[in-house]
Amino acid sequence: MAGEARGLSLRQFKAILHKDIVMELRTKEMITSMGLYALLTMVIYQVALSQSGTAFDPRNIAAGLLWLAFVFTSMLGLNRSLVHEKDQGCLEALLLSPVDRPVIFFAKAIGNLIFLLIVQVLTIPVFAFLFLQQGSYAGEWWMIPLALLAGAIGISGVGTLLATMSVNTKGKDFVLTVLFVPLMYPLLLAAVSATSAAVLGGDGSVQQFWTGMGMMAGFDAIMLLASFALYEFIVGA
Amino acid sequence: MTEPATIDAAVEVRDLTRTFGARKALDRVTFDLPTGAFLSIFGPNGAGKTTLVKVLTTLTAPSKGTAKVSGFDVVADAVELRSRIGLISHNPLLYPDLSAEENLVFFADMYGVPDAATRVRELLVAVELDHRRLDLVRTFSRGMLQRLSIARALLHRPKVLFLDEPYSGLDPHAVEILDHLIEQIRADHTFVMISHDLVKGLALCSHALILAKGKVVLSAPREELDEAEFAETYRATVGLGVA
Amino acid sequence: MNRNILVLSMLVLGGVLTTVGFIMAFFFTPPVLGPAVTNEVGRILGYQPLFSQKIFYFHVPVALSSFLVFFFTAFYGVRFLMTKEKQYDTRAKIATEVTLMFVILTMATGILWTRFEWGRWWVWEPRLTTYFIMTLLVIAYFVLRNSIEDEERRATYAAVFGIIAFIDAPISFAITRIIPSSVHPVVLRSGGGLTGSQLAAFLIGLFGMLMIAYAIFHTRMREELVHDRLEAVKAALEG
Amino acid sequence: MDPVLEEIYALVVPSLPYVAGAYAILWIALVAYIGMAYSRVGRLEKEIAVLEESLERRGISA
Repeated sequence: MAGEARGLSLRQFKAILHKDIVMELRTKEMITSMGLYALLTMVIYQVALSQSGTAFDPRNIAAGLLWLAFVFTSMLGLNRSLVHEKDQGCLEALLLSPVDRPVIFFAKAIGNLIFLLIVQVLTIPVFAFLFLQQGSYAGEWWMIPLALLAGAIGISGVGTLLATMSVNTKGKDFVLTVLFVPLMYPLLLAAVSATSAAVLGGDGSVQQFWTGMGMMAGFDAIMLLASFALYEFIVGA
Repeated sequence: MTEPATIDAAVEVRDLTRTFGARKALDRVTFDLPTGAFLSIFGPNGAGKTTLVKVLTTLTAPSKGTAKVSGFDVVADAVELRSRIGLISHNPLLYPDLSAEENLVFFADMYGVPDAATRVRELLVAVELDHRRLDLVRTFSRGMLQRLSIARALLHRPKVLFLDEPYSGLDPHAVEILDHLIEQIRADHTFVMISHDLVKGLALCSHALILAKGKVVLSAPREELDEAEFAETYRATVGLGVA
Repeated sequence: MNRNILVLSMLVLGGVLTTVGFIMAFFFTPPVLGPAVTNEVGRILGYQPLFSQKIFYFHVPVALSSFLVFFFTAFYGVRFLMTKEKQYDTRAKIATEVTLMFVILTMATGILWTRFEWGRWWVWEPRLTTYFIMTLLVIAYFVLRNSIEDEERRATYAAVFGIIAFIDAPISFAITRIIPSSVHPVVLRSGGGLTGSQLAAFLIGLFGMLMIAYAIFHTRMREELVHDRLEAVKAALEG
Repeated sequence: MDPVLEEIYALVVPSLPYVAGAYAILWIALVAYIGMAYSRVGRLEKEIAVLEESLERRGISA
């Protein structure tokens, strides 16, 4: 009985994830909008840094700029991923099926994580190409993907919960931004610190990196647990 | 998964109350519906029709009282209950960017339907959409959507079907198709329908229920109803307005 | 009626205690010595009493009270999710409202102190940053409430967000201290705990502030209850 | 001026506006908030009394 239920949960989890990926591959809505948004952010950065002078080394703020781009693109994507479910009342159809609510949460969160990682992978080379050419990359290369992954996990986990709330409100994307940014503040601070250590290298950078990673891991663990526990209430309301 | 010993009533509602603060969406609603019956629920906007169906489909928990569908309690046996009911709404509840077949396969997975591919094909043939199974749902007409959404609701062979104003926004042709499909599956299912349309709702039903301000104003089998009197009661409740 | 008298006496007592704490702070507690005179290299040459430190005696009680009241937002949020009773939503809402009030006051007093001590209106110092984030979280709570029509959904979402925000606040408190940041100035403070009379003044102020918080909470609660009664009477009149 | 006094004033006076300002903001805000809440309660109760009266006149009990 328990095994049977677990088998069904796994089948449902795969079905939701598969459906999201198929729909995305077909419409390419999220990837193109998020990717374009990231590119446009680069243009804004160019404008912002245009008066900073030749002595200014963009590497010093590279980590911050990268995470800024990720935060805004991810909010765009999160909003999209839940609007799909809401549009034709499909979320209701999901809730009517014999599915455990956490299965929906994990499937949606993993889907969002995948899309966010894809956008990160696409954005980083472009960012490096546009802004980081004059200085050589000083840190350890494996640090970057680790920091990006830890940050993306937190964003997609809590973000899925918040986006499920915000699609049911009057000012969808605005409400998501207002809820998302302050809640994510600790994660972003740690993510920027770790990524910065990876980009800049130097004395103590390894320690700074692991401190940031530890903080992110802690945030991810606590917040994912809370989101997981509270999702049932949100989705049922 | 064992069936309960006795299934006399498909739907069994006792003193069902749903409150939030001072507002009462449902107020001691009590009624029974025998297996195989067709219940039409009438009532003005805000009378509690939608809340009643939400409670019966386990989407909302009751504040007080009990409700059983197909012998399963809406709170204690929610998961078992869900696999025995289907919903046809005025919303198609389908993903526009998936094909007809992908939609059905997806929901078959959600319900854990065994041998999903065969079942999906069988239903597509039954609703005469087999030739369009690879087309995106986005390209479908209202009538086709309605047919597909009936196929979706029937995937897991539910015992009780809930209809949430399925006729709203349909053109006459689509209404005909829907009538025909309901006629076809009428024999093996119990129906609970929310209706705004007095004539249509009364024509289809075997039992009628009028809700107003969350209370049952009238609940009776079709044959015991005097049509003129019924229409009068209905009109009077509409005058009561929103609860 | 009893409750009203209790609330009123708490309010009066809170007012008296905070005033006593205030008077003690200014007239009886010894001043805190801070590094004052520095030479060009930044070495401290002498210490002088810091009058500005007196802000501490009402800044910290308000800050601590705000966090305690915020706890009740989460607490009543949990209660609401368990029971689905509207009264807990109302309580959570009022607790958050009082939190907003106290957090803003904490920020305001903090900013004035920063302005005098460091000569700047705003410094991204961990304590201020945390409170800034907390203010945003509390504002977000009300933005969320205002953007939902359905009463029950509003209550559920607000409860969930209140709980998450309450979990988030200590995390940002910890992270701003642990993550090395190049922005905020290194602050030299003469460490050590509070002396006896300093502690007494501080504690009296703190208890007074908590009583005021209690009184505000219940006054607002009473307002909500009267409001609900009013709606009920109106509904009855309209039949 | 007395040099001792001068030293004392030099300590107190520059920070006085900030300390006084902080304290004033705190108290004005709290008193205003409480006062507003109380006055709203009073107004609501008056409104209720009016309504309850008219209920009685109509012979319905709330």
